[in-house]
Amino acid sequence: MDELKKRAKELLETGAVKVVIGYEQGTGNKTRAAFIQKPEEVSRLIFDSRCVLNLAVYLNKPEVKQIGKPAIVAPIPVLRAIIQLASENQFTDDNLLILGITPESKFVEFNKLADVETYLDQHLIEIEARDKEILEKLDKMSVEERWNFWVEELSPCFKCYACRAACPMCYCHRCTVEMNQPQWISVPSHQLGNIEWHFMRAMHLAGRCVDCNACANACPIAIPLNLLTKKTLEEIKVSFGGYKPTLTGGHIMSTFKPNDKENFIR
Amino acid sequence: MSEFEPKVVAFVCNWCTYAGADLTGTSRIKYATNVRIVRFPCTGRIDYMLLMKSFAEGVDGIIVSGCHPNDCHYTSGNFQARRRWIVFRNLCDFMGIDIRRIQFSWVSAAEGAKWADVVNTTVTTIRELGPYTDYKKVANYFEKEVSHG
Amino acid sequence: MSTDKRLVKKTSLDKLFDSIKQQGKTIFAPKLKNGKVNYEQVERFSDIATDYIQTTQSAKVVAFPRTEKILDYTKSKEGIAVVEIDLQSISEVVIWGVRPCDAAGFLPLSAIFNWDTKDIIYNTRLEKTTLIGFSCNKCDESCFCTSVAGNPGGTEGSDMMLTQLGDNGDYLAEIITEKGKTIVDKNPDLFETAGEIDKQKYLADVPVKFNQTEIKDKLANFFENEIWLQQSLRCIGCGACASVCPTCACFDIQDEEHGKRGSRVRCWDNCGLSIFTLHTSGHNPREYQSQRWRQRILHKFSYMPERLSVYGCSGCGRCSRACPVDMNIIEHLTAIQEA
Amino acid sequence: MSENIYMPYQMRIEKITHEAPGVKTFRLKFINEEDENKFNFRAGQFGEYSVYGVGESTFCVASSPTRKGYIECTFRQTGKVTSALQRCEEGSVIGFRGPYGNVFPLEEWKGKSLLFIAGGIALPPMRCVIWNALDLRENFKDITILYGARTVPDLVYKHELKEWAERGDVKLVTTVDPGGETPDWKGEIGFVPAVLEKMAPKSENTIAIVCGPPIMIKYTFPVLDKFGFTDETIYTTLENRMKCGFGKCGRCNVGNVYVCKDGPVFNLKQLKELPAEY
Repeated sequence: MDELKKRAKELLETGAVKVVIGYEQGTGNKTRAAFIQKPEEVSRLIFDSRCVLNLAVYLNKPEVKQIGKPAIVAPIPVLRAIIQLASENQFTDDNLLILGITPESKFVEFNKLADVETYLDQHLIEIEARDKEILEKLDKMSVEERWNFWVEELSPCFKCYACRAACPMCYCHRCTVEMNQPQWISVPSHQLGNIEWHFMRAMHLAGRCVDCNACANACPIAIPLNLLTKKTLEEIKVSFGGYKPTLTGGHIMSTFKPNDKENFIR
Repeated sequence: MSEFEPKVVAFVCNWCTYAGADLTGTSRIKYATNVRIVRFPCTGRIDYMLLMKSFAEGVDGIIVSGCHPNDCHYTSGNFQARRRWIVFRNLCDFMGIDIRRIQFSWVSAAEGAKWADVVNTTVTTIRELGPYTDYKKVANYFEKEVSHG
Repeated sequence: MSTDKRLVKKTSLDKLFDSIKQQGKTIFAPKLKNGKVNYEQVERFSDIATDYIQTTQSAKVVAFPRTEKILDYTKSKEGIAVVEIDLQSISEVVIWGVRPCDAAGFLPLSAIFNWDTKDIIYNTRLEKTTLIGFSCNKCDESCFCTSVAGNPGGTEGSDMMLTQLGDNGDYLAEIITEKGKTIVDKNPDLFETAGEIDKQKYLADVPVKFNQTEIKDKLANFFENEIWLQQSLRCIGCGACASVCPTCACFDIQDEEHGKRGSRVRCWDNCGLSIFTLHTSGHNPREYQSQRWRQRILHKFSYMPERLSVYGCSGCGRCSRACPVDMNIIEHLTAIQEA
Repeated sequence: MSENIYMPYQMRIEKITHEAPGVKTFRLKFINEEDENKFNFRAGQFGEYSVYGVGESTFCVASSPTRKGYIECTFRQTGKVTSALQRCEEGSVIGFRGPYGNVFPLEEWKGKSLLFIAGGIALPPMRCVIWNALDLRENFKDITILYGARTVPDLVYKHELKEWAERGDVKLVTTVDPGGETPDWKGEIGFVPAVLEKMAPKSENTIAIVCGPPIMIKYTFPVLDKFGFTDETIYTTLENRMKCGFGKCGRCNVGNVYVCKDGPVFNLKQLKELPAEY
């Protein structure tokens, strides 16, 4: 951590960046995002297992952009999000500095986005065993049981859109739910609209989701909605060889192979 | 009670399946009348939300059909669509949406007989499955008093 | 009426629950699900959660549901038949286990729905609701009812308030309203006479964190201040805080159509979402999150006390707990007071 | 009327007038006679117009309260509801709730001259006041109307503009943005503030009522100021996103003011006291 703080301080002192986006101690036992703009404030930076918020979500926030060039403290999920966002032309090497953090909590600085991409080759997305178990359990259910499971889980959703707001990939200025001609997703929260919203969210994230769990962590009523994106990740692995954020490879869902395999089209 | 007549909607591409369905008609091949055809420029244009909305509006089954691989009028629309369908279908199944009610097919402009067969088998399947009550129950939220959570 | 005080044996609590249930009332009570406690329709006394500080969502749903019908319509060749919602059909509800802050939240809510025109839908729902409060014998770092004129044993808003007299102790029942009295009248054996009891010593100690009057005075001239941007930099602009808030009343009106029939519904909305104030022209008076955050604070702590003579906050701390990015309201209000 | 404040009156579209591209005027009649008898409004107020199955939309009543038996509204197709309204035909039934909001203080303006300055689709809220004043013509001194639009086809109420131009007791100046004129255009060419400056309006005993797009308003106020109009004599009507119309839904809240309750009519003095969030 000292290395990270030292580097952050340097960057701010030399004016190489205007803000360091990192984690700090929050209230109670919480951690939260810190926007360090003065070198003397780098001591606020922390990193530990509680720091699960995906900071990449702030890179597209207008107020943060207005501060100037940022450096971002980036554990693996943040690194993945950065590469995915960069591949979607959200930023380039010139307007972002990356202060990486390894799974062993070691500081590693990246000079180029391409280096991050190479680094991530050693850290491919793996669905955690605990989640795999839940997915398997759901797979074993009958269609009706699964339907009832999701109706029950999604019905309480009151559409605060915290899942969307916490997701670094949900950066659209106007989300489909806010489009009303036609109104694809009902504005009020009710069973049908909730199912449609979460279904659509998962579809829009298919092939882009970096499995950071920010959505599920953000949900105030603890809906396990990350299971949906995890399922798409699994399917992408089975059908298209798996997802990994890449700067050049094209997106899973906007590319194709003429010999993509399926067994359901007549 | 009167016998259940499935309501089926077909989303088809303009260049192959729609022409194929036309051929079915001009060839005087008889097929189930339960299907309502909606024509699209290309299968790539068939948004999965249209399928979701169809169930919400009360259909019991859906057919999605377009040009065979390599035959797309726009070169690759059907390839793009196929990728989406693979993920869509899997996610549907995971969420408990009955994928036996969604039939995907490739029907070319020359396959009038195949179109009739696709429709007939789909309608038969849906007839066996019965009305899609699980989805309708959720979609008919407005019948209930909407409140308390 | 002066508050009638009774004693309910700990062992009689389930009988009281069953008796209310048998009267055909729907009971909402705190229930544990997915690791979170929320008000849910409860059938059995044993399903009620006991070990929790506060439910995730507030009790406002009974009077101001997240989605509720205003009218129904049917289209036909003859035209459109419009039927307004039948207020008679609203069922009688008891909320069991309301915290004092939650009950107090109905005051600002009622003020909003009645300050000018009277919202009969809200009023009817509230009339048909009986609030059985439970005072707090513990609190957490997000609680601040004492800073907004409340207290962990506050009876305002509740129809009956139960205070447990020590761990495993019996309950002091304060009968506050006619609705509360009805419950006693229906179950006379369960409510014993109580001697002089000082409930104060059984209540949680909630420290005062700030002075709301001082904050209100300060906010009168605080619109242009850099603190809004500073505080809201980490706000991601979701509506979690407003959705769980017992006093947030902003809503949307939408039509939901299904074939030839449909309903016009009123549903929750959130001032934190950018689309809230977006004009069709594309102009947005509150374009930035800092402006929306400012609106949230000003509305609750400046505009409402000025216009409705009631603060828009009951100190439950739900917003701080629900916030995915730790926008802690105590921290921010204290900072404003000190600014 | 029902106690349910969200219940709309059922209105039949009696007449549809095409005003400009995407702009229509509806003349609405109450289906229920009882509603009509109870209904009352004053110049400046607005309502919620609804298409069943689509939703509600907020705009002003464009007809004058002096014309009884119907109300009129003019709207431009922009969003979901206005698009649905555009598709309505004569005879269709729509919903209307209202009237809401405050009014132009025409009583206070007795004996004064009125200067109306409007841009584009903002003439409708003013048309209500204009007709109201014209129907009570003896109450006011000079009445001047300056109306500008981007192009000639964009001018709304073309028939009424003609009528006003022909009336001896109204001075009408119309203008279109440079490039928006047609070969036979006889009015002014130029932006509203510039034309206003050329007109050199007298501020003595005169009320200016300004309504238009934000950019027009922004440049019009200084011109009025230059000619001696005080903040108390300049009126405008605000538009904010609204849903309920009675100060509950929270959308139109600007400072401690609810535009739907305390507005939409404000004079410049009141406007300057508001934070710039409209």
